[in-house]
Amino acid sequence: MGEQETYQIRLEVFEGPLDLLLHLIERAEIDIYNIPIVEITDQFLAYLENMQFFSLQEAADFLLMAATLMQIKARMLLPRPVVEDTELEGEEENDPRQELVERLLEYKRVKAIAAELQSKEAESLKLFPRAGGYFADQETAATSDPIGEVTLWDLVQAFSTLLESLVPRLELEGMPREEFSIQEKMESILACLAKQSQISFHALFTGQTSRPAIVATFLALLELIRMRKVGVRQDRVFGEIVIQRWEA
Amino acid sequence: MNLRFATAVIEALIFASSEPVKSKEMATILELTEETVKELIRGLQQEYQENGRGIQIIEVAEGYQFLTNPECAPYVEKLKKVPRQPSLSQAALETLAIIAYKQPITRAEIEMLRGVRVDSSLSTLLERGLIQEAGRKDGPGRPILYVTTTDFLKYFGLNTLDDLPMVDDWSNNQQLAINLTAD
Amino acid sequence: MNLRFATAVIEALIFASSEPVKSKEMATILELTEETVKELIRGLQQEYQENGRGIQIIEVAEGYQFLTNPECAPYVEKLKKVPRQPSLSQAALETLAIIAYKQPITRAEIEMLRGVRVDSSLSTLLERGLIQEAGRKDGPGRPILYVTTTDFLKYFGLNTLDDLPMVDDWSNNQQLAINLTAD
Repeated sequence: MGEQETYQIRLEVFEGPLDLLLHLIERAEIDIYNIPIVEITDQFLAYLENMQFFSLQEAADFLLMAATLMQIKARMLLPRPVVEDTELEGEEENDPRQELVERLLEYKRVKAIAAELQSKEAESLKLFPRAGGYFADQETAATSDPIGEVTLWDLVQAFSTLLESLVPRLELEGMPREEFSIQEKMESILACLAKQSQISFHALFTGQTSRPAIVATFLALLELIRMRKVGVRQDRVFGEIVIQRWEA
Repeated sequence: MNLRFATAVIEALIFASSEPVKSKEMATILELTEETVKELIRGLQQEYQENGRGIQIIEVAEGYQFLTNPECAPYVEKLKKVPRQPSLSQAALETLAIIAYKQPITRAEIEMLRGVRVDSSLSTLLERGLIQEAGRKDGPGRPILYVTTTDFLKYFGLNTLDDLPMVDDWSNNQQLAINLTAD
Repeated sequence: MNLRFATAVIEALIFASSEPVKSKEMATILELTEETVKELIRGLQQEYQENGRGIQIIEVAEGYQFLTNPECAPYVEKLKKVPRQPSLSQAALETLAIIAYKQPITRAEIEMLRGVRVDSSLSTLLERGLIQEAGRKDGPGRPILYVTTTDFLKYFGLNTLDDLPMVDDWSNNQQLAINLTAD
């Protein structure tokens, strides 16, 4: 991937994994009903590597899609079971890409509508209403009711509910946050591998309760694989994935 | 009542209200038929249009409202005392598009369609009064359902939800007919 | 600039402004002399007067503004009696509650407490005359401070702000809230 390409990626903002996928498909001028899944998966992962995420949640959304793509890729590569009886079940019904295609088509519509709404918005923002606050007729303004059905009780209720919700939020935002640095997770994986020659993929995540922790661990693993510090082995299809030290 | 005066009253009513005024409401106040009121409004609209005025009467959210002429927008924008709203982000527009066409809809359903979490665009849309909660869906967790508001129609200059742009057959068909062809 | 169009722009400016507009401000926007603007306004006023319209342009101390024709007042009154204003939204209510208890307060502080942008609920509350600006806070950016109005007291049937009910644990939580704001 050249300099220019990397630069371009930085400029682009995707609204989510479906948006990125659509972009890749449209850029490659690929038939959406017949996605070359191997190629697209590789491109998706290449983008992912260069993307800067605003939050772990955002990263998790993209990682989930990456996992889905890899799963489809795996299913496409597997030999298809021979259908013995010639029932009406068509082949495309078994196409592992079908659900993804449906989601992409739906998302494409969402984008089209959003674009229509955006142009309506632009049109409508050019029409200014009479700014409120200054009543045309000062006398009638006094009789108007700015609060509607709301009572003092509702106001107090709103405030105390807000205060209640503040306490847990403070614990979340104000207290020292549990840090899930990828660096630390990398170190702890390596430390584990120093003690034992291999760990199962499953064991890596046991005891990790929060979503950010799991994502950080997964990212750490990917980084270690990229750095060739660890290797991943799977002895048989659907078998346990094993992580071990990289032996040159 | 003198129709000339009735027209003036209609003009005053539409002007004085901060919300679009329904013709039915004006008919009640004026003790005229809704048909007559609508006809007088049409005359008024034409008058404003023909004379190249700075304001016009527009039918929005099933009511009538004065709005400035779009050609004047570049000047109005320069005015200090005009409340301005920032336009919606791409994320908020996509979330709103889904709610508009599939309402009532839960957060999880929106997230399925967009492929990302939508908490922050939902709270933006709620805050701006473009959507609102509308009860809960039956089923596990009884999730909150979201629908668009009258302000949504006003914001996009739509008269009813039927004025939403048609996109393929999505607006008609809640269930998408996917035509998966074999290649 | 074509004077006919300039007149239309003036009409739009006076209409869209939340406060009376000065002829000088309009002259700057239109790049015309104040004299010309005043003359065009006179023409516009005359047009509205001669045709027995429901609205008119009036010069007040601070500038020009539209007002409904007094003859239409009895009908406009009827419109106002209909409970048209939708009740305050939950979002606006929460924002109002924060301002009521923590005034004077800046927008950023309210947003910190509510966890979302509050532009639109602030403008709703300003529009309904329940809150007002009250100077600026010292410090970076000198942000605008908001307080509740006497109308606020009136609508909630309070004599003074001291009549606001005490909220449990208020002092405790206030401390927390301040910490949050300081972050």
